[in-house]
Amino acid sequence: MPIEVEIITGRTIDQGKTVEEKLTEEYFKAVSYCELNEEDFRSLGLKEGDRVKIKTEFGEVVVFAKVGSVPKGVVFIPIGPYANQITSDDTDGTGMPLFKGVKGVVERTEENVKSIKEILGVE
Amino acid sequence: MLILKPKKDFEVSVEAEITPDLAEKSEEEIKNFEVWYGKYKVKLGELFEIKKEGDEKKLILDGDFSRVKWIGRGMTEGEIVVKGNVGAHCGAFMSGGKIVVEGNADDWLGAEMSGGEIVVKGNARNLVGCAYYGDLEGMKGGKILIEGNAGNYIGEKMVGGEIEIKGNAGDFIGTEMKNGTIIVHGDCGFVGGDMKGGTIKIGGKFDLLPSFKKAEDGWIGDVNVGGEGKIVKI
Amino acid sequence: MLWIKNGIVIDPKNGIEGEKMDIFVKEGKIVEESEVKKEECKVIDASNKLVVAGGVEMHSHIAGSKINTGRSMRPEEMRVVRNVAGKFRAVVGRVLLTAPGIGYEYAKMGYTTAVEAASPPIGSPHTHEELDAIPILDKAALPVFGNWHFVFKFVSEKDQEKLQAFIAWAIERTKGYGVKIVNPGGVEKWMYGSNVRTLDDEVPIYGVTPREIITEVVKANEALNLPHCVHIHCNNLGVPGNYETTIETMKLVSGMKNENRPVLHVTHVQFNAYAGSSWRDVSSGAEEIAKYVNKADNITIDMGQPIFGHATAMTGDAPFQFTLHKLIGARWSNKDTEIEGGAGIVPIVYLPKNPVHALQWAIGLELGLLIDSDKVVISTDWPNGGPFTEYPYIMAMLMSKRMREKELERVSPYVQKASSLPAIDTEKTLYEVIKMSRSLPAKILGMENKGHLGVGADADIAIYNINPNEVDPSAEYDLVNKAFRKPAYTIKDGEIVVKDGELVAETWGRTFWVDATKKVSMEAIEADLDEYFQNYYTVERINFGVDERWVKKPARLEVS
Amino acid sequence: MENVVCTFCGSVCDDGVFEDGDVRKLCALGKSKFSKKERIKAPMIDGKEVSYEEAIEKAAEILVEAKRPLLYGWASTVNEAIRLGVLIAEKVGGIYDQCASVCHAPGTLALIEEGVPGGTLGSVKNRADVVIFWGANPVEAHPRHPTRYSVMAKGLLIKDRKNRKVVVIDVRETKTAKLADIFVQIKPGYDYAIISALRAIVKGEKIEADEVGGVPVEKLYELAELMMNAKYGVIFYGLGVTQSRGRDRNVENAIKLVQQLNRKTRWVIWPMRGHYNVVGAGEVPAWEVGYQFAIDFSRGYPRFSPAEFTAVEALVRRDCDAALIIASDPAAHFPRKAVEHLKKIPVIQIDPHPNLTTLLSNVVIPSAIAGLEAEGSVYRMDGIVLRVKKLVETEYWSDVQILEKMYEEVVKKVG
Repeated sequence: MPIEVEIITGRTIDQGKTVEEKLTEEYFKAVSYCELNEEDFRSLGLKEGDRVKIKTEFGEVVVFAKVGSVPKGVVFIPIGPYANQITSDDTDGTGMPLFKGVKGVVERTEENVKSIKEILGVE
Repeated sequence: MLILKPKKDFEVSVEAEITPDLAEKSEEEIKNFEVWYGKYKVKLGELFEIKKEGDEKKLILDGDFSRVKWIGRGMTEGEIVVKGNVGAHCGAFMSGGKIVVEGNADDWLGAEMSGGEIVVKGNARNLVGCAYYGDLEGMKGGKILIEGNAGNYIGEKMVGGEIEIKGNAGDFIGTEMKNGTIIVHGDCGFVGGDMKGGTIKIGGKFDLLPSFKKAEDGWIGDVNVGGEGKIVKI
Repeated sequence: MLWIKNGIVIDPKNGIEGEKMDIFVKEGKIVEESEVKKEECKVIDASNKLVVAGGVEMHSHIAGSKINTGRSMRPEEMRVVRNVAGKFRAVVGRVLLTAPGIGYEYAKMGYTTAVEAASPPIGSPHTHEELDAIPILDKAALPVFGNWHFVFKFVSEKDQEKLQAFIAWAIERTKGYGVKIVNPGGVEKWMYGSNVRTLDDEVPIYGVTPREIITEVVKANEALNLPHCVHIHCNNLGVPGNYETTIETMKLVSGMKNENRPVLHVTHVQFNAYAGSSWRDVSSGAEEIAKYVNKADNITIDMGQPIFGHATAMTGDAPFQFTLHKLIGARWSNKDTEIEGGAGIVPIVYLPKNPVHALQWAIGLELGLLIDSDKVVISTDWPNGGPFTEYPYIMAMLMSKRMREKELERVSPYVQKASSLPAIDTEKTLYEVIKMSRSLPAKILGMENKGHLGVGADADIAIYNINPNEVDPSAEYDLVNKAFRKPAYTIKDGEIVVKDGELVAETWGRTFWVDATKKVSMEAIEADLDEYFQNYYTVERINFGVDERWVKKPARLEVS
Repeated sequence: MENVVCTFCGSVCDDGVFEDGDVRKLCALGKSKFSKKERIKAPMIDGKEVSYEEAIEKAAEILVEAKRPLLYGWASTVNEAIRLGVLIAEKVGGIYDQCASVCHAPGTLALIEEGVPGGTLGSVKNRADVVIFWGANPVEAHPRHPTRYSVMAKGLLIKDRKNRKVVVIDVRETKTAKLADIFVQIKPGYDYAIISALRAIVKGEKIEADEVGGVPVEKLYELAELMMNAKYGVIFYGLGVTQSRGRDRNVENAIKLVQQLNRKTRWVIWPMRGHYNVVGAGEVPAWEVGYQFAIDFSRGYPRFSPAEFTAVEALVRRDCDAALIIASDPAAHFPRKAVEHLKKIPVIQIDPHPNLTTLLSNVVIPSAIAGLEAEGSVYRMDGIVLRVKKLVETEYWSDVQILEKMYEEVVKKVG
């Protein structure tokens, strides 16, 4: 059963360390996952290495799922191309997209996590 | 009366500071009226089909004007009817006359307007009736009616006039408002932050700020600025 | 090569008072007639025109973090379009201006040199980057010392040797031109939420007082014999009753003397010339200050004249800026800066009908009128008092009682009782206002080749469409006001940059800086520098300051 | 080489030691910045290797011919390059926008509304007895900030970590929260309401609600008390404040809180700026043309409008028909719809490293790495300028060289 969540994006050390090597496996690993609250993680029937599909009104994306220190109902994704499939492109006139606080749903999926080039649509 | 129709789907937006005054000019003058197409100054006639019917101060904008900005900027009288959507800054600084948008309106609708009337049959986006960056006063007078929904930041720093939204509005309604009235028939987010005066009437759900005090018929605030603004449920 | 023919020259430094003469220019300098080949000269016919040196702005906020934050926080200021991009840069700004705009607008008024009046030392690379973006003008910057912990330390230790070495080090490192002091001790007290109120209030930790800071720093400045004297923004700025503090500050240097220039320049005195005990009973203290300055032989001031309309207060006097923010409820920026000082920014509007604003306006003019013209410089303390582009208005006002009478009609009647302006009959002469805008500021700054037209001077020249032997500024004030706004020519380093009030060429001036390091032993302060940088700074000592090669056109003045 | 200036985050630490291609004393992010990585090999037009001159001429042609070119990025290069970028944007009648528009530009909008009562990092290190991180996670974004400037930093009045209270306010328990004395977890989207409540308490008003934004009111009273009792406090705010509901209004409200607090004691507020020179990307255009970001030159003079001239808006609205991207990677960091338009228009990229934008670019111009292969001035997050150094030789042209040449080509074409 999909659960309703609020999605926040942010920096991580691993994302930062690899940000100038975006075409590497290390960068892919650093940005293609999300963190869920342990309770949400269990209720989706997930185990380490499983994938989830996150959907918002702006798009959808498949990423790996991990348990993280986020409250129930909140999903964290490192900033990057995966996060940007589902963040809001509406700036409400400020110029700043809503990178944190977009509402969406998360569900377990068997679909694969796309490569960065696939995400970008250049391959 | 002047009827304008876009000749094509514009590659980038057009800035056309046209008001009903244009309808009084000769066809030649109208055709040669300068507008901005990206960085190029072009003649109105290059981008729009132009049809003039008499001298009435009225513009009919027939088609999709969602990529045409600054329509009705500073207009003082007459009427503009937009048959489709309209771009940003429509009716900004207007002091009189009427604009009817049959479709949707973009950001900065009626910004800093001081008089006249704007009716949007569809939705409006953000910053309706607001103050431009750095200015101390937003909408000063006149009326804006939005029959659909509106976006965020509505009536910021408003000092007069009325904004009525039949549907829902977004977040931050009437922030730093000093006077005037905002009516939201549907739901909205935060309301009246730092408002000093004026009235905000709300039909649906909204987020009440902790800096408002319960009053008989609603709430009064914002206490942070010693405000006497009213939020009223309708 | 230029041959400026038949102009009517006013050149106070050289005692020339309206003489018809020719001026010759070669390689950016004014030269003897024999130095040029006349047939190769470009001839400028200056018949019936006033020929003077380019204006010298000695106190204006033209570059650095304050002015730039001011721009960022006031987009409504930047919406006024002055020039569309084309041959020259796009320029926007109402009172605040972009960097290209500063160069263009000064030049369009006949000014050719301008000094940034308060540069935070650690912000000096920023100041220089902005100075480098200002076309045409020659420039310099004054680093701020009055709340710098090194100064507190060396003053508290009464160690002149170290203080002198430190000043020389700091000016060299910041590529600065002289010593600025802003509200000494007061900005440090602001770090604890207060301010100093008298010259004897103590600064926390160090126990030093404004009195000691000013006295010791002036002594050090004189011992180093820097080209510019200490340039002070007094304590208690903007406080009714503060004229007494101002006079007390001036007294601190009594008995000190320098052959070439004053020993203390007190800046934007209008803001420090209030009598009374509150804003309700505030009145002018200008007469008292004028009396003192006229008597003293070692002090100069500049006016800090407010101009009605928009302005932006920006000073290193952070506590004052907070007080202003509270007083008028306008937005407020503040910047506490390492262990050096601080700054603040608040937008303001001077309204003629507002009693306090009208009084401020009157006090500025009183100072300009009551003080001898070899002791007072024209300034608005841009953008604090308003636009520098209104200097022609100030000059015309100083020269015409009739113009003042007309202006007095539109301001609050409060000035009638609170200031002496309505009763002042003095009308400065053209010669005097030229002095107050050229030779005097150049002399105070110690810029020998500026502000005059003698042989050897930089060929910075302004030519105006008035004949000083025919015009009557007292009656024809409009004509004078207009003429100074639209020079027939502005010439910078021998190049015509403005013609008929319009920009015709964009050139790049020099940035003057002073090197006094040879006069001191740096060893004296090595350990202190290391200690403070290690413990209290957030940058490495070696990364502090500006290298000469980073500056576009540096001009080093060595003090020996 | 000692006292090397780091070019990763806005902390711009200036105490790195560079030896044999390796850097010491810096954090993991700083180290990664100086490590060897894949480079763009040569200038390219449509995938074909060309000379610098050819690539630059092509780029100039694209910019000059476009109706409204977007010139975006600038946060990871030096001021000298940024200045040229502003001049080019002015000449070609394009849009100048920079990375702040997707990170801290809301702080600039708040600056417009209220000003910013701030201080340098040294003021915090020397004086701050209360440090609040609001929606900021320096442990992961500015790893040495806590030790050099804030949490553990020692200075004039603060001699020990014990002299300082550290508060973290966030929607999740970040790694930074673990350094804090007090962690306040708030409901996403309620920063504004919480700040309003704190302002009211500091002002002496009573809060009628029991909780605000997921925080019990008693806890807010405690927090307000702590703030009022501070001798010198600082709020460092991060993207948690600027990228979530309220954006600039959150910052504006926090600034008003700090104004209020300064009536009782001393407080400052400052953004945790991200890239090492994102501040310069705003300061330089501010002095050149009056604004920090979202600047349009289509009329020959600068105009400022975040709703139209920020990169995301210009792309989402299809309001630019060519783009020059420098020292940033919007293809990786912009919302999908913005990237879609970037894929449709001619793109010129200037960058040392291949990234997602490279994959979309028609003209690719590799550049020297500023701070390693080229020098120049940069602004630390608090506006302090530092000079990044040239440590090694390179064949690559610097951003300044590339843009000087491009400016020359543009002037040739437009006069």
